[in-house]
Amino acid sequence: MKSESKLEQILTKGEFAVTSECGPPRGADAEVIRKKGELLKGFVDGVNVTDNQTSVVRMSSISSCVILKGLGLNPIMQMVTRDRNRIAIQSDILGAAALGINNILCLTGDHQKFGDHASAKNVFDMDSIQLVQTVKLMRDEGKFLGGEELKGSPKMFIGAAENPFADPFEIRVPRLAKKVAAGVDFIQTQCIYNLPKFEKWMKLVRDRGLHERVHILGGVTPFKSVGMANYMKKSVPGMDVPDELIERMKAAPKEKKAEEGINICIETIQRLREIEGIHGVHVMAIEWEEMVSEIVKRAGLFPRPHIEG
Amino acid sequence: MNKEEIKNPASDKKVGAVMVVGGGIAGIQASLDLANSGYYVYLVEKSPSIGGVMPQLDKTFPTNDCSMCILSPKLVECGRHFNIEILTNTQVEEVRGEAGNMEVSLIRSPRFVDEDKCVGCGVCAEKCPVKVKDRFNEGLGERKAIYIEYPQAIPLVYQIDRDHCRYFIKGKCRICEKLCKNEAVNFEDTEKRYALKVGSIILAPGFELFDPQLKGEYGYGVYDNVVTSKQFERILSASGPSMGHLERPGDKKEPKKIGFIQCVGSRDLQAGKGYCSSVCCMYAIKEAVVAKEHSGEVEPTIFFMDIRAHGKGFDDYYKRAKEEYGVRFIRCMVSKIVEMPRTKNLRVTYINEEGEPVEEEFDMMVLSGGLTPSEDAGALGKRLGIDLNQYGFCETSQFSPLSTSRAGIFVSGVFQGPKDIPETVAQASGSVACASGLLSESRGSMVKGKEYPLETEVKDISPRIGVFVCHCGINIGGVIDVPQVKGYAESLRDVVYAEEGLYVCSQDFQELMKKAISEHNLNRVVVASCSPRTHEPLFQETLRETGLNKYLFEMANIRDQCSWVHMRQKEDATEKARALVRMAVANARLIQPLEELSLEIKNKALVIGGGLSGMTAALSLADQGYEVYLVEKEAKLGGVLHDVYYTLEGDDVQSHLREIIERVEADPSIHIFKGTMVVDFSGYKGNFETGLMVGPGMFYRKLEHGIVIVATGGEEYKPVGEYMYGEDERVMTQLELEKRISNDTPEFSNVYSIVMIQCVGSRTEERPYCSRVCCSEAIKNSLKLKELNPNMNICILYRDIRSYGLMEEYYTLARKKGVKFIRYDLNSKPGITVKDGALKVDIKDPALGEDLSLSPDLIVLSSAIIPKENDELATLLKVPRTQEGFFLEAHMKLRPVDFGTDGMYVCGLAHSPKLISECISQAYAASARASTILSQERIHVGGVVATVNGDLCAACLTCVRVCPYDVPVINEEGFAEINMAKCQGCGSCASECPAKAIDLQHFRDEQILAKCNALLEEAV
Amino acid sequence: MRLNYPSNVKIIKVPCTGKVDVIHLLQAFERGADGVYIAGCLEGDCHFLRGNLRARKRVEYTKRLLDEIGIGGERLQMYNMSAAQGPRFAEVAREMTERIMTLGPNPIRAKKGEAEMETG
Amino acid sequence: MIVAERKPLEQISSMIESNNKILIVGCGECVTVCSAGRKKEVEILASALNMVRSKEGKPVEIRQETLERQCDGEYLEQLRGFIGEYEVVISMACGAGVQFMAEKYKNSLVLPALNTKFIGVTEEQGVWSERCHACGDCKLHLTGGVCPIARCSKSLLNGPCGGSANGKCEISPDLVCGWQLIIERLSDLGQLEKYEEIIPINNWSTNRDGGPRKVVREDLRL
Repeated sequence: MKSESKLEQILTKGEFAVTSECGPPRGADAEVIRKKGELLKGFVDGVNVTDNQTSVVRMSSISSCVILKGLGLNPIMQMVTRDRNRIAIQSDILGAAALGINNILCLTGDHQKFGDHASAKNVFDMDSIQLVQTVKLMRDEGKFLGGEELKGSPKMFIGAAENPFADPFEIRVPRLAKKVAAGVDFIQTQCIYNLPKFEKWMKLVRDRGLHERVHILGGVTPFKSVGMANYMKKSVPGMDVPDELIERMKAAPKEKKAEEGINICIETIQRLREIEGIHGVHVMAIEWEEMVSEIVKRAGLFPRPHIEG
Repeated sequence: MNKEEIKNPASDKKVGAVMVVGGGIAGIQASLDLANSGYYVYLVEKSPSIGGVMPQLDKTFPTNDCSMCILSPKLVECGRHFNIEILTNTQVEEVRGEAGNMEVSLIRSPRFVDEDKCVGCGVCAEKCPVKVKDRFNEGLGERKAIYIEYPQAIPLVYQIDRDHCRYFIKGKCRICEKLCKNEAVNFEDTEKRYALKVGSIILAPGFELFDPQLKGEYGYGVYDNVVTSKQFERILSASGPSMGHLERPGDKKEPKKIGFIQCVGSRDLQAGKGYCSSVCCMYAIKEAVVAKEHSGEVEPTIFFMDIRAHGKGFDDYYKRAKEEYGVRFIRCMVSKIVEMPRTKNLRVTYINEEGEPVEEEFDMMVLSGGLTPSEDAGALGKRLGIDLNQYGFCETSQFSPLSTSRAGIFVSGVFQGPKDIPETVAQASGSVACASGLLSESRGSMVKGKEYPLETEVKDISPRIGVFVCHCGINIGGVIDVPQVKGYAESLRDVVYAEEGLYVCSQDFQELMKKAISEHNLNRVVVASCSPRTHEPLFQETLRETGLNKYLFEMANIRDQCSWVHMRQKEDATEKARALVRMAVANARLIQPLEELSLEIKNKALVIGGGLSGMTAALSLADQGYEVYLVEKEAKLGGVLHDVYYTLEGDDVQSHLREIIERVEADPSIHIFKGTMVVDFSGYKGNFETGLMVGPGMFYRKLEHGIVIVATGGEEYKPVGEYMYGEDERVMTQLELEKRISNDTPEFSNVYSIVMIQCVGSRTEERPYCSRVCCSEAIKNSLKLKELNPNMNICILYRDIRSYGLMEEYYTLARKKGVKFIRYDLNSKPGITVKDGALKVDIKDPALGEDLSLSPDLIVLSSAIIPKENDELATLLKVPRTQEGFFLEAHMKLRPVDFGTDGMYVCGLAHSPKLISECISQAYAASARASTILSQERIHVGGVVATVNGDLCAACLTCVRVCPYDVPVINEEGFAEINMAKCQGCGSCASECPAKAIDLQHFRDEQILAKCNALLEEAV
Repeated sequence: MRLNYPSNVKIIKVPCTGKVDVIHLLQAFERGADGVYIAGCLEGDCHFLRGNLRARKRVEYTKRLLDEIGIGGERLQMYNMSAAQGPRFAEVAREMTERIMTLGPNPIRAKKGEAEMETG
Repeated sequence: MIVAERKPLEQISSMIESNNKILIVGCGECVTVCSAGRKKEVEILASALNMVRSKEGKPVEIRQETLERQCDGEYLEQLRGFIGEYEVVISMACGAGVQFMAEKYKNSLVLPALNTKFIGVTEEQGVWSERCHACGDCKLHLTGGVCPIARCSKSLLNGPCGGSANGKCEISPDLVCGWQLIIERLSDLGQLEKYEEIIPINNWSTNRDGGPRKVVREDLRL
């Protein structure tokens, strides 16, 4: 084992993993994060905790992770390179590890232009791939970027995100290869709606044998409404929503729209399970955490395997 | 000039003068081209002023340019040209002699106003008590009995209408005579007869609109609100009787529903007009669009048979009219119009496309009258002994479209056949090349030059300004206190002399001015009078005669911009006149003499493209006495014409082609480069340099030449993938069919049925233009096949049959011989299948609404004409192309064969699809236009051009990017350089230069600001 | 056509409106002009191809600058008309004059007038 | 070139609110090319300030000068004779010129009239765009000649990020994704394999992060 992560153990055992996501509150109230944590507890193997997502200031990812850890969940700390230089990043990694956080998801982060502090200075001292390298360097070689040895290396399970649907398509697999080369342990993908396109990507991934060097968790997000489906299609960059899904949402009776969204999500999970190289799902029920348990149950992924430790 | 005097040059030599008969756009263009290439011109016009029909038009299609605006500069240039003598109110009576040496008898009817004395001030007309219906406004407006036809008329001389003048009718009045301070009115004027010697004659007598009263069913002349298209032009025109307000003549109400009836006096055998007038579809569409622009409320409807939008950019215009302007098009014949007695609206009865009779009410109806040769022109033709066709158009042949049956007499414009303005202009220039080819030995023998004294050096001498203020009879003096303005002028700094005059432009005042200039050592002259547009050249001439640089002159327009427009505010007007004079003086102080550089010209021509157009241009240039380099990409001359065997009219094309090639190859002045590519290009008019890779050895050769003609041609589009072309050998193009007909006639004895499909690759999304010749091509081949086998079943599937002009007769003939014409829509194209080895064509007939199925033996595709590969050449030459890849001329209407860059011309299929005769006309036109440069020994460049102060220049490239003509370059020393020969003087670079390193001469910043300051001197 | 228009309009001739520079317009206002307008050919009809389009852009820029200065961009206008549109010319002259009448005098001139009265 | 644009007039006029004698100095170098600071712009600014002040009834005296360059002392010397007569100097140069003038004339108040924007190119007449960040360690040989630092909104050395869509950057649909350009270039050059090389974490010390920078060519010094 590279880390002390429960997620790593599940994946290593060959179990189909389930992760979910949890956004920290815009305030100092720990209760909010606790409530979200309770909804997920027992249904997932790891919970991503976002890091000032969309550049809107929120409670720090580290402290939210610690709160969830306290509830017995297995938090995955997201870290973006937008707000910290290499000094702060390494320092926070050490701190997080010391607090028992053993998963990290390395991200670049949205540009601050979208957030509530558009006039801020960004940092981007490094990018997500270099962040993967940095964590790996600290964990496996026990060194800082500056070359000095560190004492007590952070045993982090290193993750990164990947969007198989973004442009240009020809670099989607090479980009994954770069992340693998950088030392990533697991990948969570962007929401998958266009399964044929995703399967095409996975085939290319398998052709290069990358699926054997990294655990890929397919991302899913249930539609709450037709409006949300349309929004995802038109307004979210890099999202590929086929028209037939929108039609399906439209066709559902008014009171059953949400249910249809869940149905689509579950069907997607079933299809993903059959794809060679997919080792789990990442269920992003945005501000709809209460549905995660139902999705997991109906997808036949409950109960979650028990891991000692 | 004494017109009675007969010019009598040495009689053994050809006469270096040409007579142009007809002062419309064709006559004007021909005169200018002739005079600018070394011939003296007599421009004979039967009416009181030149201009023809164009001044009456509002806008022109397809660019919607204002007709008067584009014509006016040509009118003015004609009017002031040294070597054009305009003979108005004059008709040709008889021509004696041979080509090269002709004597023309003329009759001039009296004007009753002395052309040399009248200054066009208009006081006479202002006070004339008689109002007359105005011909210029097509009877919709009024003028006086003493009048000019329109404000921009050339010559700007009034004329008394003898039939309406009170004096002539009642024996007293003569108010005009009393008012004319210049004593120009002459009631004793009489008809005069005299003769002139010329080498050649160009006929351009123009046309008349078909008289719609001959079509009684439309009620023209009976119902107030049925007007002719020309009347409608006047109604739309800002200078028209309603000042551009759209109103119907009956009750001045703004019409909402306006109907246009096409083919009134065209395509009408009953009316004796078996031809198509070629322009009515487009002018009706234009009028509909312009009406719509006047008022969004207008709902125009055009009743038509076929929309003939066969010119460059026309189909696009038609499409926009339909789609953007919502013009309604109904394919039908209108059977009658009835006026509603109360509303004066018009009830129109027609049979709609479904075959049902419909009645619809309109506020106004416009009759799109056809073009017919004028009666006068017919009579003229007879007097001159030239052949006319049955309609009275001048007879010409396909391969010499500009020659009449009498040697030395050439023809252009509608008199040769119905056509639009650009074709007319091209023919006018073309006929000049013909005349010039005949007379080249006498070029320059009769033109007038002028010697001027050496220019006085004024550069470092402080300004001594003379101001001359004009009363213009009472035009200015009646409103403005001229003596006071003169006194004020005297008080201004640097003004050393001021004088006033009744007519400052009069000949005696010019003498007075010259005297004042020399006596007072004036080195800047300000004239406060009328418009520089008409009068600046006159005063500049006076300055030159005294040895002053012509730029040391400034005008204050205190008439058009002051007394005329502030007539009722006399004090204000005087105050403004003072300000205008103050501004002019402020500018005069800063004016600098401008040098014009004289550059030698390379009197050789480069023609790119050795097809019919290129060869014709080369031959014409050689005939005119110039050496020609003819460059052809292929190994043989002839281009696409090798694939054409006969014309609609029956000419043997291949024998003509062989003859032309032989002539070109035998001509010692033509240097032919076959298998040759143009690889580099530089220079400017008069001095170009072109690099060639000459085949077959591909060695490099550099040519120096003064002009370039681009005639790179076009070809038939091979519609691979459409209608099974390339998949089944029974599907072929028209040219392929023509080849088979010509090479293997027996083959067609077994062919019983042929379907032809029009608009293959034309008028589509990809190629939105009409290829112009395919309709006549299909008709031509149908008739040929019918000759071979009268029982052959031929069916032509078409969208609009565009057998424009005289070709309409062959369309009629084809139908008579049983060729079937079936229409289809773009959205239900014919479908082709092969069933059991047999071809099958399925089509929906929109007229009958039925599905038809045809089983022809052959399918012939009337495929588009596309330009030959030319993008590299376009880039090298820096000349623009249309979206479709045809070369784009400088101006669609009046400069059809010129590129925007001086000294570069285009002709033939490279310009747009066209017929053989049209290619030939254009080729001649390009040759004539080229001759206006090649005939000069030197060109003068400079004057109002931009100049760069290299010390200030930052080489920032702003000017390079801003210049619309790509003139500025950064030179080796690292600053911008503007070639005087290329600069057009717009000043865009000067106003954009961040370093203020560029000045536009004569409009330098300093000058504009000085004027501005002088204007506002009393403000702050 | 001799159509009457207000005499306060005075014309400075340029070969093409493309020659009109921002500084020409600014200095006119600096010297006290109450309004300035540019009469160019109809769009698409520029004899020099694009001069009137450039002029329009410069006028727009200068209008913004005049707003910034506090003189008011509405005192500056670009009009397009053809040589055959005499009535339009007169109409524009009237329209512009009326506009300026409503706006009142150029504030610079007004201020200077005041100052002169005070000192004089 | 260095691309700059004029500050809003109000900002400039408020800087000189209490001054009556003003010298405006244009610069003939980069800011000429981006139409921000040579003679034409000096004239426009002078005229505009004149009007602003006349309108307020506080006329101002303005002298206009334009130097070849304001980033060279010798050219700045040309102001020596008269600069002292003016209460303030408005420099229409980039930030370097403004500062250098202030350095040379310790007793003059030198004010900036321009906002210095970036090092860029002229895309077309009237349009300038950024190309270089002056990071001090050029990487263009790795990225097909397109700079990831200047052209990627996040200066990612191993982009693109997940935010780009249809080849456009997440921050604006009008902005081309820098990494899209890099990939296209590499692909056109047949070097797409270069994309898979991870560019290591950057040494930013050559950038401004290393403190104010200086280039010294000893061979050229005396």
